[in-house]
Amino acid sequence: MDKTLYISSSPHVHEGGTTAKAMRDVIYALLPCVVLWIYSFGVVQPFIVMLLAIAGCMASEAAWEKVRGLPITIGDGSAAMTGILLALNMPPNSPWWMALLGGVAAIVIGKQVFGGLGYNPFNPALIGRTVLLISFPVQMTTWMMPRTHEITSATPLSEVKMAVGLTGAIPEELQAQLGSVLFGGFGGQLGVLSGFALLAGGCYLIYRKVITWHIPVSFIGSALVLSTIFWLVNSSKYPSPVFHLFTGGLMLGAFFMATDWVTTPITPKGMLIFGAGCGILTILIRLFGGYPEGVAFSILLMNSATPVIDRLTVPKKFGLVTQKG
Amino acid sequence: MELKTFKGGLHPPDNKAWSEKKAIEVCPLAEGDELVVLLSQHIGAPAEACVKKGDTVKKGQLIATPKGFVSVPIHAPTSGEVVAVEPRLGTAGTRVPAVVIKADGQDAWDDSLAGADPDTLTPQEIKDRIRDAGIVGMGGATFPTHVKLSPPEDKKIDYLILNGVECEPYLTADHRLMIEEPENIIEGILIIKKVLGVEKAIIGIEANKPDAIDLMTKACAGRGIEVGALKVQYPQGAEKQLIYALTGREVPSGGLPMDCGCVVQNVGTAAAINDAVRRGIPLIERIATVSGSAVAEPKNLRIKIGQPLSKLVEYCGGVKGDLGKVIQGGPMMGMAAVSLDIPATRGTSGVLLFSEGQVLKEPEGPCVRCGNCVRACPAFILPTEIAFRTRKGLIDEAEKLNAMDCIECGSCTYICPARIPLIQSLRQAKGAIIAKRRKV
Amino acid sequence: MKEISRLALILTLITAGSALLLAMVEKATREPIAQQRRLVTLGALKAVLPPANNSPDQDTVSLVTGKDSKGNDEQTTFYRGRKDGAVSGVAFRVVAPDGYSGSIAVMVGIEPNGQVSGVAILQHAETPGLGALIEGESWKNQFKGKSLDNADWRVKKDGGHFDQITAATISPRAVVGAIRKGLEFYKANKDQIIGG
Amino acid sequence: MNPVSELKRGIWTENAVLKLGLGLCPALATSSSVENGIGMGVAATFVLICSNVVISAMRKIIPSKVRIPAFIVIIASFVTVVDLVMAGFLPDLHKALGIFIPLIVVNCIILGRAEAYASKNAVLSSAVDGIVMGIGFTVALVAIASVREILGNGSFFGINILGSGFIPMLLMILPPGAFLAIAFLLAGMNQVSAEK
Repeated sequence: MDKTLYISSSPHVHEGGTTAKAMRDVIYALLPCVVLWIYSFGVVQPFIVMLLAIAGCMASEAAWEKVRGLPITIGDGSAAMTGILLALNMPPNSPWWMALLGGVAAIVIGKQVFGGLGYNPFNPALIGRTVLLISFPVQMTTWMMPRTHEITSATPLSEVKMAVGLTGAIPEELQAQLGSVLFGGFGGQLGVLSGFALLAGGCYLIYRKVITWHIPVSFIGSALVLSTIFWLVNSSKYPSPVFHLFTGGLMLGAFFMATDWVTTPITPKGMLIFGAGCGILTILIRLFGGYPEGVAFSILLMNSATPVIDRLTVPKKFGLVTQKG
Repeated sequence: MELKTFKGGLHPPDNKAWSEKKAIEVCPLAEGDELVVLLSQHIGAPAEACVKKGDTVKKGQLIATPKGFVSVPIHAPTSGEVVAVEPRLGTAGTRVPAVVIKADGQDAWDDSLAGADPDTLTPQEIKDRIRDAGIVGMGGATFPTHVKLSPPEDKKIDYLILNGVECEPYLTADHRLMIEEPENIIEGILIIKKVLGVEKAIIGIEANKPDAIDLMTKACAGRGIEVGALKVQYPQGAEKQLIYALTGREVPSGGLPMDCGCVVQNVGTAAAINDAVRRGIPLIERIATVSGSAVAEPKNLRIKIGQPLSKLVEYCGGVKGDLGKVIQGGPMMGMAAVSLDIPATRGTSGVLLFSEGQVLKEPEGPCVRCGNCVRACPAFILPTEIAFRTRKGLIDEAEKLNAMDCIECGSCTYICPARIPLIQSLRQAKGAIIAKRRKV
Repeated sequence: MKEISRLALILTLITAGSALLLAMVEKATREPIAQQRRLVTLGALKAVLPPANNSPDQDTVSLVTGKDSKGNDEQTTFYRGRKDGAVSGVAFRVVAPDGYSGSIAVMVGIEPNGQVSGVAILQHAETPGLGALIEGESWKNQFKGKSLDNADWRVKKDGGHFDQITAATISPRAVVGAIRKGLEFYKANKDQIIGG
Repeated sequence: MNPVSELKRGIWTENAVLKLGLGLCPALATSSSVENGIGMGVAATFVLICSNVVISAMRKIIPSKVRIPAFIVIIASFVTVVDLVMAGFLPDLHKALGIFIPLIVVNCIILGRAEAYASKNAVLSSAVDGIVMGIGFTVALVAIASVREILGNGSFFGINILGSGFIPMLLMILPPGAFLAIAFLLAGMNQVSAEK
């Protein structure tokens, strides 16, 4: 035989998936929400923010890898995905340079300093957001109303926090107004519409087997249960579970950020613990913490607990179950 | 009917349609063809040649004797002249001892072979016949069958499990055997039942072979053999997973099937046992599927042990297109062959010819901790964590993470989006752990 | 034994040498340090009090203004600024315990009629660039001329009269609250403070 | 002894903070502005030179069994001198550096040089070592502080250099910014050294 054959260890077939394909799926899943977000907040400015966040991520990843003499990996789409998630976590009316800087911070501080994709302990997009939030609190809390595009710093969560902090209860006019949150009647909020866009995206990812149901279900479920308990105890002080679910970044966090492969547990049981931790921390931070919104912090906190969770949830190996039959 | 299955695993496209409707054909042997019979075709000590160059042998004549308990004899697959007793190229690409026979075209049987009625034999006599016929596990693992049929006195065997799962993609040899020779299999099963003294026997067949399920169910009716339909899921045919699916029992970690009262035999092995006991025919032939995108006409063949793979392929119309890889066995667990010139062995359940385009060349990326391997692993271990530690040389930690429980099914590597050859690291870890245990 | 004595002796000598050096330096810096401390207080007093021609830090009265966590009395020193003998203003230190990161110490100057004459931030650990903006001149100046009667002592976000700082409402809220409490104490104890 | 190569040793090849990883605590804490950085650097340098000289001079007298307590006493004395002098004459800087002046006592650079160099070398070379190491420490502090002050406050040495339109990146003058600045300087320095 003249022909040289390939020799390799089994298996000789592959399911066909690649990391890049999965990243692309995540980006597709985010598209409905991205389009809705750009359209609702005035097209031009949010579009620029989105574009520059992505550009910041991709450019800094390429530049870092070039300097370090590593293979350039921006083709795998993970940097672009980080950029999109970062933009969705910023006010759509952010200044352009903030989007760019956030992208750089997300990739450099959140990912590359740890060794690049697969080695970062924290979700890069949330690191980018946190850097921006600490650095530019004024700009990061100046939101825009959907459709009317009126500039405000009042997100529904901060309104509630403020009112409860001052008077110990949610005033009635605010209580009534909170209903409109579902239709995007508040700063930075798209309400139910984006909730469904994210839900659809999340379902697509589960269908494509990019993510499993464990984290979203336990995240949303635990947030729902905990907020319902508080609401039943004192509905004048604690807002309703529906309000919690459709405000802030809960849906985005549950489907797209708490499900980040790299920074979350690998065992199904660990995923359930992770999601539940995120949900509980989110509600606790929202109700009792210093910040009005807790999704980002709860995910980052649970990210840091991931190695411990993984260690504690090593599955019971086959052959240890007591005999039956 | 609810299909039984195990936990974990995955479902690769089975690609069986290419050959599952093809009746078994005999791969012809012409005068002058050389058969290279390797002396190490089974797990355990290699056999020792008992013929020399220039000897004339008859079909079925003993040409190599076993060395030790876990070893089997080897027989001449046809009549002819021994032209060489020397190392020849084996599957792994290394030269291994072999007896080369030049066929005389007569295919004349050795006269001394004689069948017997199993009813008149004691279990020990049956076992001796099985060993003397050189029967090994026909699923591909080639473990000497008489060893498996000799559980220690204190192990009570409740179930005989027959493996007709054939969960490997492409392969249809067992499927065809079940359809074409159900009686041969069933009689073999009855013999094994007698040897082991068990009441219950179950044949496990995957649901993608409905014709085989139907046929076997009908044929087994009233003969003390059940047929269990199984969900199509890889690795359904792995011993431990098959036992779990059919009986709900788990083989204890580090133990053997007999530790939970089961013995597993391949359906092909059952047929071979029947041939050996009833007719005195040693293991010199087997059924193999020749398939894959780079073969002209996929077929199921009855081949002689020692025929070069090239002959098999030639009979199937030769290579089609751009050949990239040759696999002996299935695509999930089979071995890549260095060339088509190597001989078929007792473990050759299939010969798969992959085109250049089917060869996996995607470079390895960093682990992104997606957890796919964890969910796919039927042994419930953490492949990526073990592989990571093995690569860092942390063998003790790999051992603590149950690396030894890996059954090397390849599911983790099949599903890994980062294309990390996890199973190689797992094999490395197992090797290192065994070496370490020996040292202690 | 001999070895230990030797070690002890040498260490003693080194320590004695150090003590001597420190004694000398302490003597030399005692006066400048006291001077500096006084200057700090004086500077703050000067910034918050209406024009005065006495030395306010010499003209003080101490009153019990509350209890600390152990139940002991807490004393506050009131500095009186005089213009030609008459009290032109009183300054004292108020502490806002509810700053964003720890307590904020504020020097408040009050004219006899209860109007604020000036505010100085003595000590704080607020976030630089955010809460720390309470040190800004324009922010501090908004209190001038305000009294309990002519202003609602809350930040605007809470419905009052005073500017908060965007994204850092906590620090201004704390300072405004502390000044209000100071004003209330002054109002209640005005006679003692000015007269005593 | 070549002064240029000695200087290079202190600033680059054996830079206490960025190469040896010593004195990280003060480097993180007092580098929020260039002014503070220089103040800390100079204070530490002064202590370093004095303690190096004294320890070197007494190296034959101090028994090795009690050398650490002896070194600490000597270092602590000089730190107290710096503390008092600064309180008396540079009150603003003293206030800004706060607790970190007394903490110079446990700055590993100083004890490290006493142990590794001054106790084994002559007075003159110990003095030079103190000078170059102190300069290296100061340079490192200024480098870290420059990054932090420019990005975090838009100013350099207290002078606004980036214009009023610049929105400072608060993170950089907060503690995490110190870690980031020091980490990237350290990494950059290693990268440059590795390329050479």
